Amino acid sequence: MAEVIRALRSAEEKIRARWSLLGPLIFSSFILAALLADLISPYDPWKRFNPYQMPGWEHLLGTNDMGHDILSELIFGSRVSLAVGFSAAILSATLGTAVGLFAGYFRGMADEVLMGITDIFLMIPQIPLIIVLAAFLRPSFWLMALLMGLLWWTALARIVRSRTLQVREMGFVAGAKAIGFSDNHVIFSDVLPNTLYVIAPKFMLTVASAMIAEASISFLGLSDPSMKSWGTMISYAFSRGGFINGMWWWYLPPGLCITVFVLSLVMMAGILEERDIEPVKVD
Amino acid sequence: MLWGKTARYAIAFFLIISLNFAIPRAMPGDTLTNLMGEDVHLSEDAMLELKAKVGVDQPIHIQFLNYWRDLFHLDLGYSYHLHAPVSSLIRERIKWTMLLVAPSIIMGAFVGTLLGALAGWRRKEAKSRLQTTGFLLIYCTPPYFLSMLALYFLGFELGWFPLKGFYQSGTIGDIAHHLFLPVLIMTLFSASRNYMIMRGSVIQERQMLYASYARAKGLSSDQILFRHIFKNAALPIITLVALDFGFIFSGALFIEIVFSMHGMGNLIYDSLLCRDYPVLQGTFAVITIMVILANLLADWTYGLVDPRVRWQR
Amino acid sequence: MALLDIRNLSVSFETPQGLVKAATQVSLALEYNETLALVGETGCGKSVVVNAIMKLLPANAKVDGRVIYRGRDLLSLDEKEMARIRGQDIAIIFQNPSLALNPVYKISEQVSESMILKKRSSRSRAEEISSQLLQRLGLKGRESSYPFQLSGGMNQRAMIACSVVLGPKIIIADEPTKGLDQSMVGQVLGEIRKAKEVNGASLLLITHDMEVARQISDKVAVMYCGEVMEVGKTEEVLQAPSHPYTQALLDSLPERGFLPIPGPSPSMIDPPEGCRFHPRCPWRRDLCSIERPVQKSTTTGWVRCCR
Amino acid sequence: MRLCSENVSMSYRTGYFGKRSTILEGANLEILPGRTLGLVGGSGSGKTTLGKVLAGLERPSEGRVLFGGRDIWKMEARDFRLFRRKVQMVFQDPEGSLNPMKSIERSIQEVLSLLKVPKRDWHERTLDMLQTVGLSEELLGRRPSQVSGGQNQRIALGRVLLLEPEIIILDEPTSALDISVQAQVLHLLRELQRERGMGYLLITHSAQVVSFMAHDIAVIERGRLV
Repeated sequence: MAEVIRALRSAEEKIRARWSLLGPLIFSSFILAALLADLISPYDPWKRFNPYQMPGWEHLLGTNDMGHDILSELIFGSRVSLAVGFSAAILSATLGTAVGLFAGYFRGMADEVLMGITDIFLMIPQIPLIIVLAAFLRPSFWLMALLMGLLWWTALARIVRSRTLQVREMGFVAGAKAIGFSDNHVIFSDVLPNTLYVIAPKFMLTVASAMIAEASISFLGLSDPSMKSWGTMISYAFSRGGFINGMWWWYLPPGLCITVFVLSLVMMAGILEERDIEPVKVD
Repeated sequence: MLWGKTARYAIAFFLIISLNFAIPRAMPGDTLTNLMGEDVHLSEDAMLELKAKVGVDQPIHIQFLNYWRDLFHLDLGYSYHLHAPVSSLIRERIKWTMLLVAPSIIMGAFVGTLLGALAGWRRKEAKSRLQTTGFLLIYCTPPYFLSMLALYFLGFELGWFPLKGFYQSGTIGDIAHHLFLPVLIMTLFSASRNYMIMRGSVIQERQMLYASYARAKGLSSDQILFRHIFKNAALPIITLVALDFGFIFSGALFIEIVFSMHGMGNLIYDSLLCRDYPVLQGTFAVITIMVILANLLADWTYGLVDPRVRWQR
Repeated sequence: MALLDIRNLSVSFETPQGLVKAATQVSLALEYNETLALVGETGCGKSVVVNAIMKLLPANAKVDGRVIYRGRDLLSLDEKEMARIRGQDIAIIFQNPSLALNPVYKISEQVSESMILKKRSSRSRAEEISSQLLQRLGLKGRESSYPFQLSGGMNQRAMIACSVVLGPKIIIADEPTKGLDQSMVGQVLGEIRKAKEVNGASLLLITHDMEVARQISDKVAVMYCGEVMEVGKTEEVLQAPSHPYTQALLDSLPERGFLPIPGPSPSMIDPPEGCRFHPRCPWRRDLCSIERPVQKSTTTGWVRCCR
Repeated sequence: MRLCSENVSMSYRTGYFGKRSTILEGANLEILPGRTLGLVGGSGSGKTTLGKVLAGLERPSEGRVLFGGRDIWKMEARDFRLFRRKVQMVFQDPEGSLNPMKSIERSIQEVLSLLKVPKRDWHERTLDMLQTVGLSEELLGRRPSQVSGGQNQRIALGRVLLLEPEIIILDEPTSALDISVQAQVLHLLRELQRERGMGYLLITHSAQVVSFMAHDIAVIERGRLV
C-alpha cells in the first residue's frame, strides 16, 4: 500500500506527459541532423558562393563573408558542438561517479582526501582557466572537451557521494556484505544502479553547460580554425562585422540552435529529476 | 568547523595560484615567450636584461618564491604590449567591471530567489509557468548571445540604447544610460540561475513535513511560503550562489566584450588577440582570488544565519 | 448532535497503477469531550481519513461524502475558510515531531506564531503565553532552543504546545507514539490527555497500537482496507469484539501469543469483493464474497459483518 | 559452532580533532546453536553496533569476536569466508533489505551464483526457498517496492537461509511491520529454528517480542551490557 501511494502521480501529469515529449523530440532531431549531416546538408560547408547573401531560395539561411552556406555550416557545426559537449560530459561523469562512489562507499581517509580535492576543484574559475590554457596551446576542440571534462566532475562527485552515503546505510548493502559479496560486486551491482537516477539528470546538465562553455570560448577565437562549431560561427559573425552590419541571418541561427538544444537537455534533466522527488506520503 | 573550511580555502588558493605559476613554465614553447607574451620584439641586450629581470635563469624554487613575494606586493608582472604593470592595468579596468557585476549580482539574487520561490510554490499556475519558461530560455542562452540579441533589437533597431562603451560625457546620467542594457542582461542572467535553483529548492522543501504542519496549524499559503519555506529553501542558495560566482563573473566578461565596455572582459579579449600572457595570467589570479573570497564570505554568512551551523561551533 | 460527524467519507487517489481506494464510505462521530481511537494496520486508510478532515490531502485525491463540524460541511469550505478552522477549531499532532517542526526557528517562536498570525496578539503577549504553555509541558528553560537541540520526546511536547496553543475544540493525534520507546509512550499520552482536558476538547487518536487505544480512549473504531469494520466502547471492542478482524488483530498481540492472521494484506487498488476481510476470515461463508455487509448495531456501537 | 564476543568495545572519532565517542564498552555475549539470545535496549543503546560487530561487518576497536573459538579477525581469508557464510545478519528496514533496482528473482539468483550453484538448479532452489518462507512463485518477477514489507522481510530471510547459516543475527526484524505480520514472521523464525537448529541473536526494543522468542536475555544500556 505504502509503495503504491509512494508512486502517486497527479492526474495532471498525463497532460504534462505530452509536454515532456518536447525535450526528447528536439534532442533526437538534433542528434539525427548531426549524424546525417552529409545527407541533409544542401552544400559542402566550405564551398564558396557569393558572400553576404540574405536568406532566399538558393540559400535558405543566406551566406557569410566567405560565401559559405550558413545552413550547411549550421548542420555540420552541430557535429562539433555536440561532440564537444558529450565528450566533456562523458569524461566528467565518469570521473565524478568514480570519485563519488569511492569516497562515499569507503568513507574515512579516502573520503576526506577526495572531498578535499573536490572542494579545491570547485574553487577553480573554470572558464578563465580554460581560456588561459587554450591561449598557450594550439586551439583544438578536443583539448577544450578534455579540459572541461577534467574540471567539471566536482558537482557530480558531490551528488554521487551523498547518494552513496545514503545507499550504503540501507539494509540491502549491509546484507550483501554479510552474505559475502565482494566490495566490487556491492559497488557496481548494488550501489551504482541506485545512484543512476541522480547521475542521469546531472549528466544532461553537464552536456548543456559544456556546450555553452564551448560556444563562449570559441567566441573568443580560441577554437580550431579548420573546424566550425556553432560558437565559431557566432564568433566570426561578431569579429568580421556581421553583427555590426546587422546581418542577423549570420549569427542568429547558430545562437538559437545552442539555446534550443540546451533547452531540450535541461527539459529532459527536469523530467528525470522530478521523478526522484517523492510525493507526499498519505499513510 | 569554520576554521577547517577556511583552511581548505587557503589550500585551494595556494594550489590554484601555484598552478598559475606552473602554466607558462610547463607549456610547450619558449618559457620566456610564455612569460612575456608573443610578438614582443626587443634587441639582444634588452632580451638578456629582461631574462635576468624575469628570472628564468634561476632555479625553479627561487622563481616560485619570487612569484609569491611579488604577488604579496601586488606585482602581477609587466605587459610588454601595453607597456604597463599588469596590476595597474587590472586596477584601472576592474572598477568598471565591478560597476556592472556588483549591482547585477545583487539584483539578480533578489529577483531570482523571490520569483523562483513563488514559482516553486505555485508551479501549477499559468503565470508562473510562463515565467519559468522565460527564465529557462535565458538560462539556456550563452550570455554573450543574449547581449547580442538585446543590442541588436533594442540598440540597432529601436535605437533606445547606445551601442557601445561606458560613457560619452561622463555624467552620471550618461553612464547610467550606457550601463542600463548590460546591467539588465547581466541581472537577468544571474537571476535566471538563482531562479532555477530556488524554484527547485522550494519544490523540494514544500514536500517536507514542516510545510504540511504549517498548513495544519492554519497558516495561509503566503505565510507558509514566506515564514516557513523561504528561509529553509534560501539557505543552501547562499553556498550555491557563491559557487556560481566564478561562472557569473565569466559571463560578465563576455557581456562586456559584446557591449565594447572598458572592463576586464575586453582586456582579456585584447590580450588574447596578441597573446599577451602576463595580462591573461594576472586576470586569472585576480578572478581566482575573488571567487575564493566570495565563497569564504558565503560560508561565514551561512554560519550566521543557519542556527544548526551556528550552534555546532 | 456530535461535535464532528463524518458521513460516508470516501477518498481515492489516481495513480499510474490504478485508482487507489484509500477510504470507502467511512462514517464516524466524535462527541463532545470524547476520545475516539481509530485503530488499524499500515495502509488501512486511517491517516487518509484525518487528512481528509483537515483537507490536507494532495491534489490527486478525490474526496466524497461530508464532514460536518458545528453544522458546516468542512469539505465544501474553500482554502481560506478552512485555514481559519485549522489550529483554532481543529488541531492536529503529527507523528515524527522532529520533522514537523521547522528546523530554523526556535520552538517558542513556532508556538507563538499561531497567536500572532491568527489571534493578532502582540508579540510580547504571545511569547508570554507560549512560554507558560511550554513550561506546563515540562520544557522550562528550553523555550529558545531549536528543534535539532532537543530530543524526540521534547520535540513531541513542543509540537503538542504548537497545536493546542489556540485552544482547539478537536485535537487529532496521528500516531503520536509510533517509534517511541516504551517508557516514552505513557508520557506522551499523558501530555496529550492533559492538553485535551485543559481545553475541554475532544480527541481523535490514530494508532496501530491496541494498547495505546486501551489506555486513553472512550470509543474505538477499527479500520481494515479502507473501511470501518467496527465501532464501540473501548472495553467492549477490546474485550468482546464483534468483528472477526478485530478478534484476529487482538490475537496477534504479544500477550495472546502472537497468533498470526493468515494470508497477505489486501490490495487497495483491487480490494476484495463483498466483505473486504473475507479472504482471511475464519468464519467466511459463500455470501461474504458477494455482498458487502451492512452495519449492524451492537451494545455500544455497530459492526460491519454478517455473522 | 558458537559465536561469542569478548570484551568488545567500539569507539569513533569524529573528524580529525573530534572527541572519541564510545558506543560499546566491554561487551561479552555468547550465541549458541539452537538457542535464541534476546538483546534488548532502547534507541541509541549500541545494540545494532554490537550486532554488526558480531556479524563481522564492523571491526571492534578493542576485544575479540570468536567463532568456534577462533578470532575472526585473525582468520585466514578462506576461514573468514566460511565464517561469513555461517554467520548471517537480517536488517530492520523491510523496504531497504532488498535492492530496489533488482527483481526479487535476481536478488535470489545472485546468491545462488555466489554459492556456485549450477544454473540449471537455480529455478528449483528458488522455489524451494520461497516455500520455506511461505511465499508464492508469482512474486519473483516483481521489484521489492511491489511487494509488502512482510514479504520483503521473508525474502531477505530466505536469501540468508540459502547460505545455510548456523547463526543469524536479527536486527529488529519485525519492528517496522504491522502487528499481524509481525506475528507471522516471528512464528516463521521459531519454526525454522526448530527445523534447522540455528542460533539467533534477536536485537529488539520490545520486551514482549523477546519474552516470546528468547531463551536467554541480555540487556544493553548506553553501550554496556547490564
